[in-house]
Amino acid sequence: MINIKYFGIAKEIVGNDVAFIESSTISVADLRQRMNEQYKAFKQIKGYMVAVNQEYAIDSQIINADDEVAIIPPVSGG
Amino acid sequence: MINIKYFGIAKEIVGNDVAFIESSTISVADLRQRMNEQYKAFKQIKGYMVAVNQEYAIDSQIINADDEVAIIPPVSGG
Amino acid sequence: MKNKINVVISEETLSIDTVYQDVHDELCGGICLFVGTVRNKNKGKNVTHLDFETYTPMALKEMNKIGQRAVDQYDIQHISIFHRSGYVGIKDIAVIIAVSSIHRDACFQACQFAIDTLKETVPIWKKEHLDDGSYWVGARP
Amino acid sequence: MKNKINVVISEETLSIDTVYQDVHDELCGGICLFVGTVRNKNKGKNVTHLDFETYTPMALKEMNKIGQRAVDQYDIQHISIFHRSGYVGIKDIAVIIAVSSIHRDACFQACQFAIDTLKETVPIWKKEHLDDGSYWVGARP
Repeated sequence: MINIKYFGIAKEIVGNDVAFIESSTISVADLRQRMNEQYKAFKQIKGYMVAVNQEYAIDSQIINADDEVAIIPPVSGG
Repeated sequence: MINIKYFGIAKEIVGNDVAFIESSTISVADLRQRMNEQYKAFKQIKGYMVAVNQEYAIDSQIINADDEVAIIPPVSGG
Repeated sequence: MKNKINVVISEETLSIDTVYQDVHDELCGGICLFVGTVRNKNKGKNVTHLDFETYTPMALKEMNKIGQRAVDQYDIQHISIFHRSGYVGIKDIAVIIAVSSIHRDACFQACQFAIDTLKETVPIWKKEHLDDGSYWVGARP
Repeated sequence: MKNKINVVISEETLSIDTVYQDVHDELCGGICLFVGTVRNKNKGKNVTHLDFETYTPMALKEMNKIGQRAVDQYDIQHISIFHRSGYVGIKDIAVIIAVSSIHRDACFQACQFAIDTLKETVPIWKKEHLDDGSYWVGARP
């Protein structure tokens, strides 16, 4: 299982600030695909980044079970 | 007589913050010439502007007796 | 003197003077501050307040990166970036960035770089509350 | 809301908060401040303090012109320019310029324009006092 943190509009869509996916290791690209299937409303977001261990991750990066993963919808600080 | 205000290094050279020239009407260019003759140390200044009635004046401007005239050495505010 | 980078996310009201003092030293001739405040209108709608959600540890890391890049790219002394979290009312301060430098051009450039980059990279989200609802700013296409 | 231009020359310590409040309103999303302070070194010499001499009525006129040009050239809300006169110690504030705008680029541009122009046009003179003498800054070739 991989724990995933959700923020902003993604948290609203998921209905929680943490959720899980059943997987021990997965690429960021595959994670995105599973997210988009599980939460159809993600399509209404302008897009989102995936952060692994508090760093923005590219699609080819591999996520392992104890990584800190976060879904980062478009940021709007400042 | 025309009263002239001096500031900064010009005030130090003249030794006073106001001095007079014997004239009722004079162009800025002629004023400059008289200043430079009277106060040789003005040559050591990087240059100066002349203000008439609190506005920067060009050399052709005519100064009259009741104008407020000021010698403006290089400014250094801020 | 060593460059100092300081980044803070706070639930409390931000003080301009605190951020100013943070970057001020006797070597600096110029300090540029950017203060971002909450407007009462956005696209013609009345805004009542904002709520900032933060992914705090990552946001602090990204804010530190901005500080480091500013120090690397511009001839500055110190940079501090303070950002609010939680409820922020109209006219209240959402963000303060202060940059000190020996000569002034660098502090302007670095300060503008920092706020521009913060708005692109730092994981903080703004929910704008209007008279008639609320929405996450910039989230929808 | 009408643009507000405020210019002040003061013998008293300048307050950043005062100048900030002066330009801050609920329409503004961004405020850029420039704070010019006194350095303890200049060209390797130890500076003990400064003395500012001002041609006050003309300086205020020129500062107002800068404010007016800033309002004409940039999409800003308000601008305030405060300058010290008299004795100013190390680390003390010589000048504060604050500019508010709805969108932030304009306040940076206008603030930098204002300080750059102030240093060129406003009849204020700085005498720098060193360990071993004093001189009028910029006066000699």
